Amino acid sequence: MNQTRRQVMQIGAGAAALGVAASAGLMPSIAQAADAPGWNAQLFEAKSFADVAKIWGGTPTESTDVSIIGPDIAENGAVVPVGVKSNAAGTTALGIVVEKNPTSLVAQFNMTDVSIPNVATRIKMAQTSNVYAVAKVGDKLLFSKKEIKVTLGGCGG
Amino acid sequence: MAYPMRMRANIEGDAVVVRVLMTHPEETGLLKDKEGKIIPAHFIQTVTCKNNDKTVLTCDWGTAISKNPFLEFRFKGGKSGDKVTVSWIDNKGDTSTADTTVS
Amino acid sequence: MKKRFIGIAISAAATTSFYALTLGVGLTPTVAHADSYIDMLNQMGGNPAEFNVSAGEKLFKEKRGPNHKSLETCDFGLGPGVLKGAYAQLPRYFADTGKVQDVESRLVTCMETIQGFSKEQIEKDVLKDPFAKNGGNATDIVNLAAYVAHQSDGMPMEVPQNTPQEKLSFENGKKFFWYRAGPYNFSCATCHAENDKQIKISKLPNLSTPDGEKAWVAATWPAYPDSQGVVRTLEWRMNDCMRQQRIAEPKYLSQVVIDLETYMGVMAKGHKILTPSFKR
Amino acid sequence: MKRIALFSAMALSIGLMGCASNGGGMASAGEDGSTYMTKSFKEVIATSFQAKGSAGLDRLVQTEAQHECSKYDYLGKPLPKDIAARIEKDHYSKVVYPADGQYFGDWKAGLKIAEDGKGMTWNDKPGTPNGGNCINCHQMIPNNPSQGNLGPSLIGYGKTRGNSEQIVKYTWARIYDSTSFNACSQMPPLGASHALTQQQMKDIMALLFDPNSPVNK
Repeated sequence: MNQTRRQVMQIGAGAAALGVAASAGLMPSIAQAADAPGWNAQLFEAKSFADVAKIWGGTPTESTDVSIIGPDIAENGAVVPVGVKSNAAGTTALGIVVEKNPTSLVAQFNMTDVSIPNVATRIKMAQTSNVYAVAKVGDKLLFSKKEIKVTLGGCGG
Repeated sequence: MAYPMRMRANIEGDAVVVRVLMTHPEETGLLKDKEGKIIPAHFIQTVTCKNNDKTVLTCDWGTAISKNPFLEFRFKGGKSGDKVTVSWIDNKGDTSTADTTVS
Repeated sequence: MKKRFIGIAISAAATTSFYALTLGVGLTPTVAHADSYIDMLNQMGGNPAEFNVSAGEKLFKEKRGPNHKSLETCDFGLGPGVLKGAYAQLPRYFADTGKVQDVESRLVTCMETIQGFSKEQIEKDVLKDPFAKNGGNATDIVNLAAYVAHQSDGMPMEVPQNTPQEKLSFENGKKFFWYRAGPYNFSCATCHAENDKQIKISKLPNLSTPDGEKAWVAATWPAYPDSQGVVRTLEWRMNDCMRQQRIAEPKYLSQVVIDLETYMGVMAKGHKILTPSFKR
Repeated sequence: MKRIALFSAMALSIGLMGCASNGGGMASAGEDGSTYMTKSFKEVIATSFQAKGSAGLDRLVQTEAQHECSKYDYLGKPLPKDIAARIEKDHYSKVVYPADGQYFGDWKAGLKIAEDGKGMTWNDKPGTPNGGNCINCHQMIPNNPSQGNLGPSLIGYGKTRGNSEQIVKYTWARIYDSTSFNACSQMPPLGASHALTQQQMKDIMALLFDPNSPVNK
């Protein structure tokens, strides 16, 4: 990306994000450079599932239509395989939320009319935590959760 | 800085399954280096996935995606020979794009 | 790199996926250990070390050194230029050097004989600092090894025991496996001689017998250990085990490491190679 | 300790003779007639290593116990009772008990030591305190999934054994040098090797015996 576009973005989305972060009294540590267009810094600064849900604008309801897979125990919190899936018709987005990470939202996947709401990735976990798979379905937020224990393996030496 | 990607797109049933491996340091901005200096945050923020010219999925990512990110996603309506393109933008404005043919 | 982007199991059936495998098999371990974590990563695929395989291939085919030649004519035991299946039979005895050699040792031989690098140059560029820092970029020799090893991916391990030298290498490897030393009294066997053992949460392979639990681990290297953040070879694994054994450092490509690799390779006989794989 | 002979055929032809009764270091080990310390194996050890950090080449030199245990493990045979008894007696006689007769420190400090797996490797800084490595191999703390099982579980150690002088001194000696009770023990001799200081050992003793320690909860 060339410098011009970078600068444009800096005074666009980036600056807006900085304002939000500053007004919330947060260190704008991840919003100081040029944020990518459409990237919602406020969402990624949220410190709990409840705060993330508030920004998404819905009350989370546990649902068997949404599923999450991941290991019961991760030997390394830096690399944890996680898959999330929704069987609910009209799912417009999927989210992965780690309650006890410094910031809770890990990823949001925005569906189109041809997307299948079924994605997998590798995430970082700071400590043992509930991990939420969240599906936006209309104005509803459906979720399921799984506790993934993070514990260091090996000799520790 | 070069950020190579590896991708595969396969038809599985009525879906195209795409698996993408990216290279990126995915620094959280919370870690310190050996000298005790904060390593600045450096991470992918948005990912756009297209089949031919149609967007099939977009992603917004925070700092908790693992180093060298992996993404598996699926979409309907793809066919053998279609071109799947994945591109990302990180918080420093760096980008990378890769494509593959559905098989 | 040719085929496997995703793990072992997935490539077997086109309709299977990360989900089908993991949800289908069920992921509730009865014993508290973390094997399912590694299994899931391997099933999911997308190993970052695939980039190292690509980097290794590029280096392998590049004309380098005073002779301006690639390594494409290097003989890994199955004839010059034959890579498929060669790693499955390493370490092995090479008549031209009169030594049992592992993949990295053989790469060094070819860098000398084919590419014309001097011993001094190799000492400086390869042997002095073969292991990348945690989270760093892998060295050339490790990228090359990852590439050569990957050409045997999916094939069974068949480390040969045909020559007296190969048999001696196995026997001395076995001896060292049981060799207690250092202030902590540790041998390899302290941790790796019984089934169902773990250090903290990590399952330990039993390498005292071919029937031991996970005695086939040699077939899973080179690998990408999450705790390392960079691709590693079996040479590195031996080095880091000896560090934790609290003994002195084995030199890179030293006899003791090659003998242990021979021993472990024989323990893994017949086991399908998965490289690069994930590790803790 | 259960060990399985790898290829029993290989071990069969080996003629065993008496062993050097003192020292038992590398230099003399090959002359004992066993096929363990052969010339070629000794050469492998002599040529393969380099000193690094605090880990010098002397760390490859075996004690008598190390040599005998390695050899019999390799042969897939139990260590003869007389050799075992001699080694155990010798090691037991060298156990150093606390001069002040005080065996217990702070269990909270002990817990940190028990969880710490560092120490005495070539990249540990000499002079920094070593860890005890305890939970690498022993279950000690209820409901912590990340504890090893190479050694026996120590959960409820003090609660089930009481704190008689006999059990306290035995436990101290076990930590100091486990070889005193089992010639081929797998447990590092944490006192004899100077991995742990007396104070650190006392802290671990408190962790094992204190009724308020998580071990006994």
